[in-house]
Amino acid sequence: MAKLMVVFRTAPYGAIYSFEGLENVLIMGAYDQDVSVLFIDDGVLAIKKGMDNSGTGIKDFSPTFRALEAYDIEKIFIDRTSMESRGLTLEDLVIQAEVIEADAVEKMMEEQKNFFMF
Amino acid sequence: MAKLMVVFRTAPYGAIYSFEGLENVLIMGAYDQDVSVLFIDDGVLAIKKGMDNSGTGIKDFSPTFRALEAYDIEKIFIDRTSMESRGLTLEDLVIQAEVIEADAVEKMMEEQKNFFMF
Amino acid sequence: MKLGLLIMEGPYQHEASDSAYQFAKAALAKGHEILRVFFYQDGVLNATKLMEPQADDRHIQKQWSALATENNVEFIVCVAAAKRRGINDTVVAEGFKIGGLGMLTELAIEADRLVEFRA
Amino acid sequence: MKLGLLIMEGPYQHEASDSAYQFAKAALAKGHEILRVFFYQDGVLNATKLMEPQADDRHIQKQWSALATENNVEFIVCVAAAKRRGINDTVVAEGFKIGGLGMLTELAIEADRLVEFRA
Amino acid sequence: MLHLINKSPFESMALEDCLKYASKGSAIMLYEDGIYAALAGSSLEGRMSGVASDYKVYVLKEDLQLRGIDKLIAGVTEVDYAGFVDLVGEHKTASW
Amino acid sequence: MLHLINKSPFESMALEDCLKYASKGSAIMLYEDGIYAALAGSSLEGRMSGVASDYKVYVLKEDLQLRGIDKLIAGVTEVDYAGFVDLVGEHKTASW
Repeated sequence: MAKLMVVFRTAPYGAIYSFEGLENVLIMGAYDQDVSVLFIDDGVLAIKKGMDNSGTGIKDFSPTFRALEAYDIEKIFIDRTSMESRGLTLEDLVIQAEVIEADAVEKMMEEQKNFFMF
Repeated sequence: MAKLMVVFRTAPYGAIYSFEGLENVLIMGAYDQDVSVLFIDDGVLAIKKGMDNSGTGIKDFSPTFRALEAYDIEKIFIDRTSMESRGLTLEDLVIQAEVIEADAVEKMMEEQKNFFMF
Repeated sequence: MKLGLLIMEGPYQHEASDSAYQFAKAALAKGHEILRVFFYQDGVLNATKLMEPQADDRHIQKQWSALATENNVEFIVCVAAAKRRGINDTVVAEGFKIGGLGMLTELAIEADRLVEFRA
Repeated sequence: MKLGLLIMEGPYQHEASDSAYQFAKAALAKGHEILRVFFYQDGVLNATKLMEPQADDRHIQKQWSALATENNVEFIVCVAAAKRRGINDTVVAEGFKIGGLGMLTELAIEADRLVEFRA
Repeated sequence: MLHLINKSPFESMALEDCLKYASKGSAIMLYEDGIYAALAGSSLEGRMSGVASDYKVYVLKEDLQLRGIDKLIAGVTEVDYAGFVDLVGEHKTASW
Repeated sequence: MLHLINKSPFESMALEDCLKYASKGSAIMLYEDGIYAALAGSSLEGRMSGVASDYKVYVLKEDLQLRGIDKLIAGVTEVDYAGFVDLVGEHKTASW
């Protein structure tokens, strides 16, 4: 079982990185590997509650994030400073995430066999 | 004769904005309008001397900037702070440009019938 | 007012094309005239009829094509930008026409406002 | 080492695809193995054979196709990303194959290093 | 002048670049990822409150909703696409 | 760890974001528009000199040449694509 990680670091919708990154996470869930997901920088905005696409027709991927658990993706981490500097708390998020400090991020990357950044 | 302007504000090569922006300037030169060109922010890097594409094969568009005069594009401006904060002087540039101050930029935009930002 | 729109990014990758579409709809609803929508840079990728998004997502090319034909708005895809990105007459969808970059200058001369949608 | 490359941007618009190509050439010259090049997001646009850049510019698709066939490297274009951007079997060039996103996970499992080229 | 900002202020200098040139009283329209500049409670709130008092700052409602952002700093005005079109009618526009 | 930075430091926060997480001594590879972080005489020179003493900073020769940049701040190491490949062989890589 390989340790693999997906890092979300860009804001949602303005660019497709987080949406297609999420599609990648779902597929990884089917491979029975040790998968982690990490939200840093603007990536924390991708799991904000209350998204409503009725004004734009752009696909809302919040429900898919909520489905991560069903895909056995349970190691979900969020960087504290990224979250706090954007005025968010854990209660603002559509999924449960474990808060980590900035100095744990690089270590977590080092531990993986490989990782992706979206 | 309409006043039209092309503003270059992104670094060259990393993205194609400045290259295709330059193609647009050349075409505008054929329409006998009052055309200005303005370099601000990272756009000033697009007219740096000494570009050499031998290591990458990416098309070097320096010679095309040098040809602007031949297309009757003679109103060329550069923002002083953008140039200085990138350690550049007028001697570092492949074309002659008139230095303007930051507070002239918006005024220059307002004077145009329309303008482009690349 | 007489509007010109300039679309500089491809579909799905960036929101620019969605924003431009919503803006165009709102402008038409208010009775403004759109003289031309010009697709430049990666914007030319909006014109391909080979696009097949997932069923639950918007179809960006079809949205644009419907807007062009229903409102009789001219859509020009820059030939030079299109060629280097693999867009030609064999894939261009209804409502879009390939044209020269000069049509962007002409738009800037004629439009009261030129609005640029980019990343 | 066994390398995997992930290309996330289209040709010409961003330097990412050029950088990946130069990196791939340098890696092969040093005797490293490239297990797979995976084209995702706008990276799928590198695969179209309809690309026709100006004569004095590099032809990004042909460069890639030559690298794939001469070195027998597998190039996979993500089917989901490709469909929404108008890339399908009718336009995919020599050396590229359309494949599932699972092949990216497999690459991450097998490669010693996965290098991502993006904007 | 109407300055259009569509990039996250946490990631891009586009807004700060624009402010170097924009004269006080000019209009700034935040849309796409640019709307995050109007987020209440962020580390940029102090800076952005100053901006909102020096400039007319608008933020696009549809892009706020899409991103689930409902708490805005004081002094910014929400507009929808119809309002965006009106603003363009009133000003020349620069896309940063 | 090798951190890959390909965005201009005058326009993007990518390098500063990366530095929030990178431990001192980690390697940073500047390429594409990222090479401008190594530009001597710029307003970022002071900041970048500090970075170059805390981290191993590499800059891609081919991208420097392409952009006509030849004056670099002290403490950064020029490498070509072959050197870039070697660095990837020595470290896991993160693309910012």
